[in-house]
Amino acid sequence: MLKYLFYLLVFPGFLFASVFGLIVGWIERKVSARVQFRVGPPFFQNFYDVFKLWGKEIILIKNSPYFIFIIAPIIAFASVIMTTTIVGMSFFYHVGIGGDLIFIIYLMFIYSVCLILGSSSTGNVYSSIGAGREMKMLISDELAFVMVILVPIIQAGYKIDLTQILAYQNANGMIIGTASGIIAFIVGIICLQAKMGMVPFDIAEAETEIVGGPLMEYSGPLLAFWKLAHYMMYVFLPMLLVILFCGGMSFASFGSIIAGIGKYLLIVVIMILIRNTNPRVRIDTAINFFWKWASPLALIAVILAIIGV
Amino acid sequence: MSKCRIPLGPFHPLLEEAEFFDIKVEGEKVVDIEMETGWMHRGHEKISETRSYTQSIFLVERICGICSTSHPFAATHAMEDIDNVEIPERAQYIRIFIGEMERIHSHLLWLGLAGHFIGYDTLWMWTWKYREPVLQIFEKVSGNRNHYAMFRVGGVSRDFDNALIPEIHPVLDMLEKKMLMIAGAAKDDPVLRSRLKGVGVLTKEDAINYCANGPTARASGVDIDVRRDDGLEYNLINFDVIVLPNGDVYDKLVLRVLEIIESVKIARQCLDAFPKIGGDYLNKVKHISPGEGIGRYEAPRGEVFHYIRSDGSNRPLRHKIRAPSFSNIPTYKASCLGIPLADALITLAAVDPCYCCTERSIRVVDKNNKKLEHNLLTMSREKTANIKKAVAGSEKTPIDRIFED
Amino acid sequence: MSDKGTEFFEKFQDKITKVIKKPKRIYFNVKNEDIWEISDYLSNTMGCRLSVCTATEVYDGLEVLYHFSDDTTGIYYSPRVKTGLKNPEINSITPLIEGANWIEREMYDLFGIKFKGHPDLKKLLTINNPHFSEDDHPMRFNRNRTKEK
Amino acid sequence: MAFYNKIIKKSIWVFHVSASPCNNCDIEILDLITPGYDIERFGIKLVGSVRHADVLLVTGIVSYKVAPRIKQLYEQAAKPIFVIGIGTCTAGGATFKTSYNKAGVPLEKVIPVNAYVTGCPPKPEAMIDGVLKLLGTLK
Repeated sequence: MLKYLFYLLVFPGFLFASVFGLIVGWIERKVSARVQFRVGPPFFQNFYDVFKLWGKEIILIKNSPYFIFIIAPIIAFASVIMTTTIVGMSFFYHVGIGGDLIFIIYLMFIYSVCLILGSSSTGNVYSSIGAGREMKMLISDELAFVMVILVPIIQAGYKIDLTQILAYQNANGMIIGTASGIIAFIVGIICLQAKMGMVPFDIAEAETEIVGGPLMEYSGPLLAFWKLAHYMMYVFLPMLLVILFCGGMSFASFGSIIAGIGKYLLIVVIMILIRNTNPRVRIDTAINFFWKWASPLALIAVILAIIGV
Repeated sequence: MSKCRIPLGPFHPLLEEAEFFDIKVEGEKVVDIEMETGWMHRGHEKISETRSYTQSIFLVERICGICSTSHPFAATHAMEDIDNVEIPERAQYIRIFIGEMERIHSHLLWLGLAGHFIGYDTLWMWTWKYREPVLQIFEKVSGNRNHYAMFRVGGVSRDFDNALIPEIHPVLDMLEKKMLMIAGAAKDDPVLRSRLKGVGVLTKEDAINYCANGPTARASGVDIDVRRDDGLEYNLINFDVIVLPNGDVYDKLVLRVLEIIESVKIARQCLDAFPKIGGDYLNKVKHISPGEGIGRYEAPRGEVFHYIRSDGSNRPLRHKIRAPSFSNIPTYKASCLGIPLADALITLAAVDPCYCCTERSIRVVDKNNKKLEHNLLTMSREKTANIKKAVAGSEKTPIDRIFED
Repeated sequence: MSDKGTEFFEKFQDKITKVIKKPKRIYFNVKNEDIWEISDYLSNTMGCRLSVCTATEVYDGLEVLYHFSDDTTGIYYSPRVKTGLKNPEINSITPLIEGANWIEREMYDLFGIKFKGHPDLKKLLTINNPHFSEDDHPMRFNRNRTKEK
Repeated sequence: MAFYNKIIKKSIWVFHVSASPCNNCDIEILDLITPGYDIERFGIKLVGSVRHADVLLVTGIVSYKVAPRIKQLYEQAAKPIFVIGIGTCTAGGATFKTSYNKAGVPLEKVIPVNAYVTGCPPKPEAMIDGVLKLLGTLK
């Protein structure tokens, strides 16, 4: 029991994910800055930002259901911690709980639902448009993402546990090496971009169009929750891809640890580069893209996986 | 689907200036759009009641910080038009050089902001990086990064230092190379194309009917360019007017990139001419005779129009200013309806609106109001009397004695 | 002057008075009831672009100067219309040229010139401004400063 | 509180309010975040929503129409909030000081102000200096 509490609160969970998430957030800002010929923020910048938000005022809106407004970021934050714990457990300790992939899909769903609930509770026009766009994004990328996850499940012999997928990869080589694996991995990276709300799919939070969208009315500690949750997604989403397609990380030797971290960082940097070399797409283009290109591509990967290529 | 009203502004990150658009949408589709102006209205009328011709050039410079050469350019044209003042050749080249460098910096600014609006921050940062050397050239030539204060009636206020020419050439080469790169990137990038191509089309008929001008009209296939049509200084220079047919945001972007390249060529011609042409840079004009004058100039955003009526005193009687955005902004009605919200915003931005210009000063002076002068005169007399009383309560100063006599 | 310009002045010679000619600027006076016809000819037949209109308050009334720019030759045709100080009223050309919409609204705002036939005549620059009342036209000499402190 | 002040100095989110300026200060503010000056080095970031802001940068003479909105913006911002007037316009009106449509010259007439950075326009270096000097007064 104590062990699981440790998992949840300290190592792959809350403490580690916050600190590591903020560091990855710094990497994101730094790499973006370097791409744009800038120096970029200092190392502790995200820590300062989040800490500062804790000292600011929370502004609640009169005549709005502000219980939802307050509770939404907290639930979202909790669900993100849980997801990170589960993914981190299989990433670092190779222990899992039964059927954790299904659990992860639903927890990530909760995050989006909280974002929609919290922003639409304010009654602000921009927030409501942001909520609407977030919902449309959810509809468009969810199918592709689930099918991407199906590929390793099928290849590992219809196992929905992360640990079993890892064990399969240890025995038979990485899934990314197969034809279905590489297709699913590429679609998976695009889905990650959408899940993270990064350019080109930051349609829901488009700052120059709808002023930060869902987060517009949040201030102070509640905003800090959203920011932290957002940075934590940097931790577990690439990790999940590493586990599903690239064989995870093993502590067998020093070299394998470096390889594991390298795989993780590579995916992060690919995401950041995609972010920095594309403009934001329109919501209809995004839906078109996911339903006409990404989902069929993922479906092909699933079919290939079933025939065993 | 129910209608929803989106107030865009007055403080919105898309608009650097305060402006208010009332957009009505169904879902994401724009069905109606209404603009409310007046947030930036400063009204130079009262200010300029005390401004002379030379001072009003500096005043019109502060109509807008981005095109701060275009307004003085047109205003001096208007003043020179009254008396047909001859401008020294060197001054003409300096004027063209300053005007073209400003066009480069303004177009680069728009390119960057357009990138920012569609979430392409890398494009923003890159173009603004290329813009920085241009501002440094301005600092070297005129002493300030913006608001150059170079214009006078009959010439320019300071000479161009020929020693700067070797420093400027590399910047121009760099700009030309990078602009070709951006034009190529815009052609190749599928996401950028999908975002801009066919968006917010302004047809040629609409452009003519709304009296649009500048890049907005040229991107819709209307072949107007004041630099070529009005002549004056630009008769010295060879350049092409770029006209594109489609009228969408993509064409406006490409047009501005091509215009930068054209401006680089014009600036090079000026630089080549500077060592050959010496002589005076200012033909001093002491008096402007009664009459009317119209001056215009092709600002980065379109035609700047100045009308000055003089009654022979040192102040204009009426000074009418029309900035390009004033004609270009109303075209949003023709190009924005029926398109998605995300597109509407970039379409609004695509005319490169300058609200400060739109709500500019209107009239500079009233000279018929004799009463005001009378008041001022009595007021100043009273003031002097009061000062006299206060200062020289007991003793009389030497000045007082003069007054007594 | 181009052939088109000569033709124009021949056609309207009895409606035009006080022509001031400069190489590229032509000013002339027209009557209020003729401005529609002349604008129509200038913009539709000659293909001129309405640049802007200038309203000025002079000692005996208000005058509006229309600036039509012929972009092929660079010549400005400027018809001048005069109206009285009290209840100034001029025929609107907005139904003819869409671009005149804001121009006329601006002149109404700053000078109080009413444009007959304008589809949506309201203030442009001082609209909804708490400092300016509806009949306060800031460019007029005798400003109606009802809201000034 | 001292510790918190130390942190807030390193993370300043700026909201840019343009209240009838001539645009020049505004583009110079934007210039600050671009490669030439890159104020992200100091942790200064431009945000889109006033709820997230720590510092309001106000430019221009505040016209009668904008003044109520500026007041509203100031009230909407999450405290603590600082206000910096950029450009001579906010401090003395500059060339517009005799305008008939100015409500906020100096800006204190509309909202409380912490610092002014004067100049027409102030150089980007001067703006950075102004912001950092204001933060230096925090104990």
